[in-house]
Amino acid sequence: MRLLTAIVKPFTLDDVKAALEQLGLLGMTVSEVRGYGRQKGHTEVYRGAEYQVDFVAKLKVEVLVEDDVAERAVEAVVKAARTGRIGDGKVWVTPVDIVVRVRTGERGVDAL
Amino acid sequence: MRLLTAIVKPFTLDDVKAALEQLGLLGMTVSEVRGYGRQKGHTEVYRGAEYQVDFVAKLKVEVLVEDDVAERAVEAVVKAARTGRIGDGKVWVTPVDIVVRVRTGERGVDAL
Amino acid sequence: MRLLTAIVKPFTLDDVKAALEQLGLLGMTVSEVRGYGRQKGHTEVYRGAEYQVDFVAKLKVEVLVEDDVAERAVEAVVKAARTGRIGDGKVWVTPVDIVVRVRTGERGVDAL
Amino acid sequence: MNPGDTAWVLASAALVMLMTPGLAFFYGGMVSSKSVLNMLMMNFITLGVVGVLWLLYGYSLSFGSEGGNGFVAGLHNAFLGNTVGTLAGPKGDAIPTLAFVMFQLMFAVITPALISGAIADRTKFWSWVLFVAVWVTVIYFPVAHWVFDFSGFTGPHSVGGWIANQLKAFDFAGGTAVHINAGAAGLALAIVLGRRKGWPKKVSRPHNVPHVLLGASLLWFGWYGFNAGSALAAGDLASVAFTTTTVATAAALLGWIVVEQFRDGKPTTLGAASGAIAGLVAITPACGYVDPMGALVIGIVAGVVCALATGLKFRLGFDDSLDVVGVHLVGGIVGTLLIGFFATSGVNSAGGNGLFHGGGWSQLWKQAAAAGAVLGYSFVGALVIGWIINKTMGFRVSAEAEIAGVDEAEHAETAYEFTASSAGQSVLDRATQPAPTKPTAPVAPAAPAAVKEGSAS
Amino acid sequence: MNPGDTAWVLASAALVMLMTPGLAFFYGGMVSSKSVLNMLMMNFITLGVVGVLWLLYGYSLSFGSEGGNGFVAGLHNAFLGNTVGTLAGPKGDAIPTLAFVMFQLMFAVITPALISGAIADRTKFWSWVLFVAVWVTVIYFPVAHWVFDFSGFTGPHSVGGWIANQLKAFDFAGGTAVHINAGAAGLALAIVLGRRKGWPKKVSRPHNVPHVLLGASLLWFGWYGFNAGSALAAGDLASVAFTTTTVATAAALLGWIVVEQFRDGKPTTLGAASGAIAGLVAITPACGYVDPMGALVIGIVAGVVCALATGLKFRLGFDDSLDVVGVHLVGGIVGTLLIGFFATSGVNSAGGNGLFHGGGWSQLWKQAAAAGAVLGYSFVGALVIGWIINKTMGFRVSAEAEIAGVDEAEHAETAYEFTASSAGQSVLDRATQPAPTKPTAPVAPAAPAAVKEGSAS
Amino acid sequence: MNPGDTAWVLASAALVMLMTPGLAFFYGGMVSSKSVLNMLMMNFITLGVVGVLWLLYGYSLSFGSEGGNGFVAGLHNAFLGNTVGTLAGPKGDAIPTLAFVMFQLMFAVITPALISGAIADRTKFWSWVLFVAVWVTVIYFPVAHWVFDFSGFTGPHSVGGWIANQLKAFDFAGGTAVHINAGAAGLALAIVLGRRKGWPKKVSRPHNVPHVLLGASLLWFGWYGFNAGSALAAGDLASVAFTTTTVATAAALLGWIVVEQFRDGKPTTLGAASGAIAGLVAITPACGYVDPMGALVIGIVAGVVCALATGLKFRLGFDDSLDVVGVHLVGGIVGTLLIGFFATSGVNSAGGNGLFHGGGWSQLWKQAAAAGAVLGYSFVGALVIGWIINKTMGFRVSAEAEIAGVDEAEHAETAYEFTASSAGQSVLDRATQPAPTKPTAPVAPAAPAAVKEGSAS
Ligand SMILES: Nc1ncnc2c1ncn2[C@@H]1O[C@H](COP(=O)(O)OP(=O)(O)O)[C@@H](O)[C@H]1O
Ligand SMILES: Nc1ncnc2c1ncn2[C@@H]1O[C@H](COP(=O)(O)OP(=O)(O)O)[C@@H](O)[C@H]1O
Ligand SMILES: Nc1ncnc2c1ncn2[C@@H]1O[C@H](COP(=O)(O)OP(=O)(O)O)[C@@H](O)[C@H]1O
Repeated sequence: MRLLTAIVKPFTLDDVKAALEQLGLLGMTVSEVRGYGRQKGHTEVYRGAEYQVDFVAKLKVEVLVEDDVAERAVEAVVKAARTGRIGDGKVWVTPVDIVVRVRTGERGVDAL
Repeated sequence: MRLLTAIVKPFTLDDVKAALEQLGLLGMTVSEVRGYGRQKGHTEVYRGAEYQVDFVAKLKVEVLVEDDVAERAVEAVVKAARTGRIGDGKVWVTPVDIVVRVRTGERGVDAL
Repeated sequence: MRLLTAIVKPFTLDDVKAALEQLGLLGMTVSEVRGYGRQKGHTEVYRGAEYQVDFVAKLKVEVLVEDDVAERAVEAVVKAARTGRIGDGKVWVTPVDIVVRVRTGERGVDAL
Repeated sequence: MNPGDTAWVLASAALVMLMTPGLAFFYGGMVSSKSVLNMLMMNFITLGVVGVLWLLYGYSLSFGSEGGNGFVAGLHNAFLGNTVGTLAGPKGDAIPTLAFVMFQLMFAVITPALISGAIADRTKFWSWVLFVAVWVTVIYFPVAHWVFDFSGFTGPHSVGGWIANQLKAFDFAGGTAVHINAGAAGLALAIVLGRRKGWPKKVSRPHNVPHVLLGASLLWFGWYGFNAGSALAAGDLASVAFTTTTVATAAALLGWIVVEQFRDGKPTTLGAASGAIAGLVAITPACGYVDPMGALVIGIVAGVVCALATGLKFRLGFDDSLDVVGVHLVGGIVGTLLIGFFATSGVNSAGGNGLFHGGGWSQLWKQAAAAGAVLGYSFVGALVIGWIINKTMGFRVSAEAEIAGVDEAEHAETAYEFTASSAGQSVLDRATQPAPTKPTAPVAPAAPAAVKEGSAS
Repeated sequence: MNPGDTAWVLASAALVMLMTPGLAFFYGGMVSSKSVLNMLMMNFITLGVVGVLWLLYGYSLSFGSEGGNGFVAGLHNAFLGNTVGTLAGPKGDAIPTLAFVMFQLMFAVITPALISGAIADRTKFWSWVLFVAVWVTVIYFPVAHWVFDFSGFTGPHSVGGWIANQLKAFDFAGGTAVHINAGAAGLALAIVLGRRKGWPKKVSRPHNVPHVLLGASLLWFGWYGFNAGSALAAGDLASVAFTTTTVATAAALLGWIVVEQFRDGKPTTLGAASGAIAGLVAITPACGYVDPMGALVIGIVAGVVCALATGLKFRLGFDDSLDVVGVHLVGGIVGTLLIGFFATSGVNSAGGNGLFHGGGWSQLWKQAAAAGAVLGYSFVGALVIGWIINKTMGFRVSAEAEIAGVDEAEHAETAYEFTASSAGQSVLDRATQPAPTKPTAPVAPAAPAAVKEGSAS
Repeated sequence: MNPGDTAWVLASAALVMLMTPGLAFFYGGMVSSKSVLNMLMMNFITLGVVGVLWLLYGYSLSFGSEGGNGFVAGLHNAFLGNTVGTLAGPKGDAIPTLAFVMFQLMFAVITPALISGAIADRTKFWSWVLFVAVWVTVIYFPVAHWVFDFSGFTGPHSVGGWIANQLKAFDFAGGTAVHINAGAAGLALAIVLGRRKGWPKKVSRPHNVPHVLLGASLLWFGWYGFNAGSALAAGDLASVAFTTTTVATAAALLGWIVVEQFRDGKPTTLGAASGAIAGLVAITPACGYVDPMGALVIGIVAGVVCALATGLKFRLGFDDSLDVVGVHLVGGIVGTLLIGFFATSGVNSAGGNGLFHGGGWSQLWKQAAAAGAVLGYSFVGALVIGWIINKTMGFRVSAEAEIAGVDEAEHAETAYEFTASSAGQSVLDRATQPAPTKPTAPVAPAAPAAVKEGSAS
């Protein structure tokens, strides 16, 4: 089992979700994160005092996938999340030992 | 060392925490996430226009555990978080190479 | 490739960021989490009724690093985030199989 | 007709109108963020429901321009008959009857709204609407007649209500008719609906304390219309009421947070806001009958007693979620009874002297009788009405709805969406709005079908 | 001079002033959290821009103390000449002219503010400022003259506007001059600026529904100044207007949520707030010409019709983001026309009788003529002004700014920062404030250069 | 007694009361979300503390019905003696003394509240309470006497304060007594408490800009009571003050954001709100002495100068957190001095002519003298009082409390809990409410012990 983690621009989520669904991946967990990287933040001004906001809002998408789907899932997410502009994000994959569906206690592939 | 990650229904956290404490696991990190899966979202209506909210609020619980406690921790969390209804969530375990307690620099088991 | 995850006190982020930059690590992803551990929470009182808030606000910092930088990155983060008081947090490292930069599709080291 | 008095009564009516939204925020800030809209709605809707009923028959039941039996005023003035172009009040200080009608309406609006705090986080909206309609009809309109309808005010031959004219208990602005009335009904409904899941151990803390303070501030502001406006003239008595209201509120605010400091170790914002409201409640019946020093004592007593009284529900085991009993019932009783001690005819020639001003015990017994009558009538009435609604259409949402949030379940809305604040569009909850329906169809709202199609794409 | 009337008009002017911030919150709560500040600013700025223009020439163009051609009042009173120390209004009810000037200013402020709801989430701030300045000059000031300037009111020899004095259509407080006027201009600008990205499928839902209700409540409160204040005296007529306003608003609130219950399955908070506003809009022209029962019908019709009318934009494909057309244009037309049916001279001797009170069809045609004239003039005018601004300086932000948020792009601000609430300082966005610039430099604001230095350290 | 005037003064008193909560939101929105409650409380508590002190001796020290030495009015009217049933003001425009007492109280409440902005994010609550009590006693009550107590107003034999009666400087509504007074004290406290940790590089940005605008709007609204109410009659002078207030505020709003546009590149919401307040501050002393065109200039100057003055603190190194100096001290001085140029007896026969209206330099020197006297007295007094409090009970929270948040440390509360909004109950912070204590115990609040038990289970 693998865990695919993607940091993407917030407004691409719909496309990412659709791309995963096309691979038959119908579950995911999303969280709000802030990213720092090549993409610049922005500046705010309050009563003449400038505030540099370094971080940019991103979404983190986590999807558990079977080992042999991982590579295709990565490709699908990368394609769906790409705008071609700086700050499009990263996708990475990590190994997973155990997966359980809480409701049933099913494990492994059946847990997805 | 292992990292146990659980996606659970928010109101089960107290029980999950208690279950882990019974195993002597006294630390954890929690974050707010939104999940997509079999469980349906809900619909909101504003001036007659419907908004489909696909994601459901969940909590993500992360617990570092010793290798040999992992299996028992998984069982404990699964039991504590189970309501038997769709959307109860997932638990997964991933390998961890290094663990450090920031305050002391202690590593491994001592860091927990 | 390795993923360094650090749970730190929120106000240390600037120092953690600076420490990572000194190692040439110019990207990271940050999220707001709440931690439970040795550090106590606090109590709130509303019309005489006490509310025990067990969790403490923390930040989670995630950084993808090359394998051979991991150890130095851990040291740097631990040093930067340390205040010496309970609740300074944890740092851990997990293995990563694949890393892709969404914008270009570059993989591995080039993706960082 | 006196334009200065009219200006003051119209301004006061507007001020009292603002109290209901103020109350909505006072209450709304205290509940959890998933039931705040339901709380706001339970308050705001009283403006709609009572506003219409008042026109139809509410004013008429409460205020009679002729005859009457002391219990209810009848239907002479239904549909606001005899109110357009007529005057009310004594010569020299007469005002257009409609100004009085509107001023009194706002009291009828806020009284049921006050009740809603007792049943936060768990109420079916339409059941509440029905309760409001029935309760004001059967309880509030008669009680307002008892307390507020002085014989001769709205017509030379009117008899007026028994508390104001026969018993001659003092209630300047509604300690009995508004606060004891609402507090007793709140207690009844808290019993009818039962405790929230997890109460008392696991309930949410207030989700927006600044909004609690905003609500309290709007209430305080509007309360000047409520109390000083009840003089129905811009003169000495209104100025006295304005002063006693201010002094008592200030004192109660301090009293409450001092209790907190000793009991809990810290003074809280919620406590300061609650203390102010407790003072406003307690001075309401007394504001035109006591002098400023009397108001100071009433305020201190109200602040301290109400702060302690919020603990009652834990002791007795009823989930009066936002302390309608602790603040409005207890505060109303404190103020109504203390008139018996502090009343002085020095501030109001139509008033009298309480125990501390040489007036003996008689006024105190009258005050207690009035308080008891309203309390009993309202409590029993609300219990019966609430019980029937609960048995028939149900008064409480399902357990699932209570966990998921009443807002979503009852109103198909959520209160806040902040996540998009500093980023691109939040697509977690990105709306899928209805596609324009086909132009050939007649004017119709976006059909759910169209929407679901849309969301599938 | 009548002090009671003056007190009421001054209080009313203050109440109407509060409506513009109220509107800002009503609108601001409905947009997304990344464009709420822009929405607040589009409203708040009208207080600044129109406040100054009114002094310079706005009042003078709208109200003439002598002469006039019925279309625009001229420049006799520029710089508020002839207003200090003079009186306006009929003997016995005369008030200082400046009280009238201020009361009317607040109408001129809120009317352009109303337009802003049609172009939420995408407007360049300075272009909006320019639009407001030109639109009030060319459209509002003349139209206010047509409708509000009764000959003889501000000076014995003044001619007044054609709708009020020649056509003799009834518009007590601005159904045409304010609501139809703003609604038509809103439609024009929605067309000029075009749809938001993703509309209608993917736009944000309201980010702060409690603030919508707060805004609606402040609007309702202030509207008593707007409507009852338009009597310009504290007496019978003001009391009538207060009453009809209350009744119609209550009825419309109920009407709207009943539609929702049947159409969507749930009554919503946004619907209740919207229904109240729809009722307030519709009763505005009628409030001093109809009786309470007439107001009830007008309210119900407005609530139902406006609730349905918000679906129009999806059908016709224009992105009137916050339903300025559905609520203000439609509601304004409803109220203006229904006067033709429900007007009764029983409440206002200067009024007349509509169809249902034996007055025949004539008043209805006059009402339609007034509504049509204002609608057409405003729509065409706004279209031309908006088009020119769009072609020259641009009226809409860039696509990037629209995604990232107008607040950041146009105002270098974000509305909320809650993340630090329960923890140590949030350093995600930790500010890097400017280092004190060198003491040798003359007084000057923190220079960006210094700041960037600071942030690099 | 004049009912119209009384109606206006009572309404004005209510309006000014609302300014303190308005200020609380104006300030509260600017601080971080972990110290907003402390800021709200520092403002709200002044209603309690000063409300009670005013009754006891505050009014008496400020306003004397007989005798006096020009510096302080004495204790003749302690406990509001001689105020019930008496009249104040000139014949024909007389009002109940208590109406005047209440109107003036609200000034005494908001003045110390204004100071709190200088010491945001770091103040011990009870130390602040003590400071307020001492500062109003020693500084505000005397200064109010100097400036506001006109001989003969509250009693035929009263002497009144030296600035109003001997120096004859003009201050219509409190440019010196309120704004310079509070601004100078704010500067003193900013020095006493010292800079916040990390200032100026690392401090939070405003956590809720909409609430800043809400506060500014309520302030603007209430300010009509403050300024136009200071005429103490509903007539010409009140109308002039209403007009000049509106014009100056509009102009200052524009002035501030134009400065921002040139200096920072964008006009901000915070700037618009701040500009409006700067205009309101500057016109306060002048509003009854200048004509509308004079007000326009005063507004523009105030907007521009105050916008620039907020940079001073970075230059001089004092952490006046929310710019009490930049807005209230500087704005108050601007307005007080510009009277010397723009005063015209054309709007107020009790006024005079400034330099630009042929009045010579004399008025300007008087204005400067009044400003200087109040500034110096308040600054030194606040410095001493603050220093003593700081040395004895401490005025500043611990460093840990400052990082963790003053709300938690001083009030055991947090302002917001939004996380449960769209989900089941948030259990991150799920409350563990006290178990009902044992029924055998006497009535008592939920004991901490019981709670901790509860939370352990
Ligand atoms: N080394 C890293 N570890 C973890 N997250 C990273 C790392 N570098 C970048 N990110 C995440 O990826 C996002 C995009 O990175 P950025 O460098 O801005 O653009 P790009 O990936 O297009 O070159 C960042 O906002 C951050 O969330
Ligand atoms: N493939 C997946 N990867 C990551 N998280 C998942 C995945 N599938 C489901 N989840 C998470 O688990 C939660 C519950 O899943 P769901 O399918 O709704 O119910 P159940 O697990 O009971 O079958 C989801 O809300 C989501 O947060
Ligand atoms: N076993 C664990 N698994 C995951 N996170 C942990 C664990 N133990 C502690 N943490 C995280 O580390 C933070 C600090 O831990 P704590 O025990 O309070 O202090 P310290 O690390 O200084 O001993 C916690 O708030 C929590 O977020």
